[in-house]
Amino acid sequence: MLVIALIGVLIAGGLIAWLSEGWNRDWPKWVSLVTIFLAAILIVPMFSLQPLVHQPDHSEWLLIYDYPWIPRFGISFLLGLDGLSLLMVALTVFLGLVALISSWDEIDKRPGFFQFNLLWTLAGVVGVFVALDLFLFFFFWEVMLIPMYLLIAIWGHERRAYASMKFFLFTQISGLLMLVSILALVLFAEALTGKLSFNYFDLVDLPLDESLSWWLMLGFFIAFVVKLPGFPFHTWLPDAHTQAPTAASVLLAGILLKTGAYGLIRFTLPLFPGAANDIAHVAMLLGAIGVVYGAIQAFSQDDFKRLVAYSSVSHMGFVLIGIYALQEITLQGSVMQMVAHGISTAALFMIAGALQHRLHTRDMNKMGGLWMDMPRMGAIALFFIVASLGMPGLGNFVGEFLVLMGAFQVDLHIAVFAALGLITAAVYSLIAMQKVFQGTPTQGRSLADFNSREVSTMLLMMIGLTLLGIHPQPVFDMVEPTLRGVFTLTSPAGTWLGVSP
Amino acid sequence: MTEAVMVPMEHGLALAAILFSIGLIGVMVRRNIILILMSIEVMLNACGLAFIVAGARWGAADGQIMFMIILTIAAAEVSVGLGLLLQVHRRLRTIDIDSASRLQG
Amino acid sequence: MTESPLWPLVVYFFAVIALVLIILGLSSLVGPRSTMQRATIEPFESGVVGIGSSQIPISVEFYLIAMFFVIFDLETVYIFAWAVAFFELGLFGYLAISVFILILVVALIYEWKSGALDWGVKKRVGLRE
Amino acid sequence: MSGLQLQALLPIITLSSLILIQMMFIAFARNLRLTVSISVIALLLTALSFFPMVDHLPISATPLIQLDGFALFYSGLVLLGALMVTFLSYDYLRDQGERQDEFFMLLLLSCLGALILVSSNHFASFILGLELLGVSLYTMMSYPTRGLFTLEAALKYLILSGVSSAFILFGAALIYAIEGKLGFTELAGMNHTSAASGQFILLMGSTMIFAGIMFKLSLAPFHLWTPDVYDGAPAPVTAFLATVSKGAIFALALRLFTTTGLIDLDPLLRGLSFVAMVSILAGNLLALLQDNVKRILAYSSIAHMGYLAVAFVVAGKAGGQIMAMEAASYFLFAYFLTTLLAFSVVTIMSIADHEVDTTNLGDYEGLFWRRPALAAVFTATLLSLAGIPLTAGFIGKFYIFSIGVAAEAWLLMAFVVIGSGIGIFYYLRIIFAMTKAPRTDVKIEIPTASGWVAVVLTVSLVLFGVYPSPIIDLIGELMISFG
Repeated sequence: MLVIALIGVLIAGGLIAWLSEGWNRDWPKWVSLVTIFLAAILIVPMFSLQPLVHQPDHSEWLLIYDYPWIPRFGISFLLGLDGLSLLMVALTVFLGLVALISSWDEIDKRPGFFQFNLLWTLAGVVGVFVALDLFLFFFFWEVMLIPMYLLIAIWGHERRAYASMKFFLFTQISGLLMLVSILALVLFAEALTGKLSFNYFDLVDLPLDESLSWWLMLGFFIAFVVKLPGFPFHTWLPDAHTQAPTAASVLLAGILLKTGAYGLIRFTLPLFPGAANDIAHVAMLLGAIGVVYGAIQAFSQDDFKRLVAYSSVSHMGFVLIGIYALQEITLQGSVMQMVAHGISTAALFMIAGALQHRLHTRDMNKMGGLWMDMPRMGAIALFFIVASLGMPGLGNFVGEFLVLMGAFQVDLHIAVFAALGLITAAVYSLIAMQKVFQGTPTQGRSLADFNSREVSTMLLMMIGLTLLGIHPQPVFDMVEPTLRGVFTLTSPAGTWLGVSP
Repeated sequence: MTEAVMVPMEHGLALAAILFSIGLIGVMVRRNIILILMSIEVMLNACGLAFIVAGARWGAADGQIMFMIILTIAAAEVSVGLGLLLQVHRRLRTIDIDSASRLQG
Repeated sequence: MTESPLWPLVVYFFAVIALVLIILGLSSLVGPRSTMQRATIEPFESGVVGIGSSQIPISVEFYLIAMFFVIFDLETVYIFAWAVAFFELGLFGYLAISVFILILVVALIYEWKSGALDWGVKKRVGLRE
Repeated sequence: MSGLQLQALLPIITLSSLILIQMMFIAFARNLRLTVSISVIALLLTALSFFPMVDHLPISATPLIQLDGFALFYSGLVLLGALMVTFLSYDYLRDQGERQDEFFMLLLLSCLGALILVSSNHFASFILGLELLGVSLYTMMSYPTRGLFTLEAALKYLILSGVSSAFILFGAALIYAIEGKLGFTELAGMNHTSAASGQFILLMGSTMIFAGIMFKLSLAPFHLWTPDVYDGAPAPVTAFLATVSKGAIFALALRLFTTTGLIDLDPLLRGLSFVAMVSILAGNLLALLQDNVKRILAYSSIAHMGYLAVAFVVAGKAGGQIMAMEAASYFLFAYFLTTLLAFSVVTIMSIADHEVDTTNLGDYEGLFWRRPALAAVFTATLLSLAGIPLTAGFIGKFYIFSIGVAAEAWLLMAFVVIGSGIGIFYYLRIIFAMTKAPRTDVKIEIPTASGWVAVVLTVSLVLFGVYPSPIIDLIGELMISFG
């Protein structure tokens, strides 16, 4: 019941927060704080769960719930938790906390409705990470969009209409493509097995006709790559991130992007292993282009948030490469990259939000010398910037390193090309640091430095990143069974070694 | 009666079709609402004629019954139409359909 | 009998449409474009200038009476049809027609009460000033 | 005439006798509350009068009426729609001056027409139901004294529906000329007549009927009247037109084309899929240009009829029939809930205004801050129209997708996807307008009846969006006893 309780807590908390606005405008944020803490408490016992060895057909899973939902279509309320999902869910709740803290004083209009949307986005994302029935997955996939759309559309910055519309259209239309492929897959599966079912376990690795499975795979692939965002489909991301309020940017960058990568690992590869191998090179190429393109774009930005947005296009490119290099270490690397990037980018967006909150601008040319005014923020910003440019000893480095290492064995050119991204990353990150915090401070400017609340959140994230950097093994062990399953499906010839740097 | 003196059904239907098209064209080109209502009447009666012709072919009463139904329908349509027309006339002092069309599509 | 050739129907149908279209098209093409002058819209009374409008406003009641006439003579149509087949239909037919008449009577009472029948005085439902 | 058949006619008898009673009450004791309560009682009694016959379906009472699960389901929808519209129009007309009672009588009359329509199995009852529905509908449109637009809408609709009825009648006459039958079931499997001439006339006849029905359903080449009529007619009447009238006609069309096997005429089927694509595209694209909520809803209804037509096409394909009917029924159910809800919001917004309904996008700006609950309801409606999860509209869209994919009608599916994509755009425009800063802070009064209608509809919208199984099972059971 843990997972269902988790989703339930988030949904209920959202409703309560909305209602509580009626009594007092300060209650909603406290309500959602309590909700997120409850969620965190619910997650703790999950880490102690043992695999369901007594269920041979899904032995690598920690939890499986299956309730009938729409029997007419063989749709069931099927939730499953394994290492990967658990990691992602934990990340989600943690970043939910970060988002809440980052928007603590920022939201003045309709705080209740804001918290409602925040918590429901979390609920939707958690649902995406644990849903194993394809219909249910699609359901959550769409559900998480609406509150996010509202967050951007109502509390966003000056061009929020355009940004939110673009975000919604991209994700919706790709989602509809995925729906069509889901249905086609299910119906062809029915033709094969004579059983109409949206159940993940009934659909994995079916002997489908080559071209057919190629097309179906494409539907999933596009939906997920749009979300990731992969190179040609990334255009929604800079606008959405830039216009969104801080909390929404944190959630977008931190976890919504990860749903795309998660979908690729959880669904696209296992459902269509053959087709996945066919598209692998294209995907890796897209990833590499994304890395370099994102880096170059970030390099040419004046808007701090926009810079961070493009940098995450670049970093998610590594994830795409890692997934489609289809090596054990690259898969591990991309998972690590997902987590690390989630934390570091969230932190950077939080800083960007703090800057905008204090300076009412995101233009880096109008900043400069802020270190003098806000030494704490400066130091923290430096930490996260070097983290995101892949400083050894921090999580991002481990991820990118593993991805590149594996990619070298698969396709040298692409790997080298992607490696260029690292250099550019260093350039733009340091330039940003220089523009914002170094330089001569403008006189007669008194800015509040990070207060203890923000500092403590930041410290949490810094510790997390450092741990991931120096001792990543627990994470590897956690997701190892899942990835092994994927690996054995996609490259039956290959042998699984496991990662121990 | 014998085949020889019977009008073949197609001719009757053709006549009905002609009437129908005349009515249709009337509806399309006329501007005066009363005339439009009359054209609709023509169309409906063309249907009635077609039914009677067909009924005559089958020697069944259905045709005539349908004709009576059509008469009723036409009466209802036209009386409601006249009622609306009176309203329009009261408000606009005209029964030209263009001047009665201010909604932009 | 159905086997009599089909083409007359087709030809008629399309001929009609074609004909009408041609007539309309030609008349709009070659028809005289009368330049608008003051006298253009006046009816030609062999030189005499017409006085007043040709449309004398007819009292609304006439329309109403016309509608009532249409409706009630349809009633007679049905009754007639029933009367012709009186013996075949028997009791059931009798009941049916009496229900039919009953409905119309109710309608008549309604019209009476709501003042559709009284002449001149405008306290009617359907027509508001 | 056996007792069972009489039982089958019971709903119609009940409703018509209650209409007469109501007429007498209006004539002698004119009182709006009384009239409305009689209407409500009439609708409820009619709904009750269906229950005795549930066990012995299908019943064919006289060649005209065929009562089966299909008819039962759509009668239920019709009654639901009529009930909701009754409440809405009560709030809408209450302070519109004297003598509004007849409106409710007309509403019952057109509801009667719809009931006849959904269970009709013969061209005679088809035409009668259609006209009863139509004539009272455009009288209803012109009834409230609100500006001129209502009158124009009524006139336009009268003329166009007159023409389309003429088309249907002529088509019926042609078919009768070839087949010598007017009952749908006797016509079954007719298009195997020997003579080529017969074939031709038959095709022409069915095409004319088809065209007439397209007119009434406002499918794409024949949709031009829709926005004007939707915009001009008073909001509750528009709701009635959009749901009850269209639903009943759709039900009849489905029965007609499937039982008579007209659907198997290949040209017709091709025309149908063409119509579906054009309506989806045209409806969605034209809606983008509008700044008027009612018009946006009108165009979106055109698009939705296009989605329904997809179900039609699939029904024509071999094997898909029952599934397609199920899909169409659920989709229509969701469409009923959503459209009624949308127009109840419009009604609530418009009550204060006496000249024309408040339908400009500008009037809805800042609704989120002025009336959060109302705005939330409207958002749910729009999301349901856009087919987003948590709403019944999503399940309906899902049904359409699944039958389309099952029939491997990829081209149609492409159109549906594109259409839905475009659709999201203008639905979100409205939502976004509601999130803007309010222009005025005039308090919007929410009258009781309409408020409750909105609450009930919203709850069911979400409930059947999250847990649709009950309705799906119900439809499944009812569709078994089709024909």
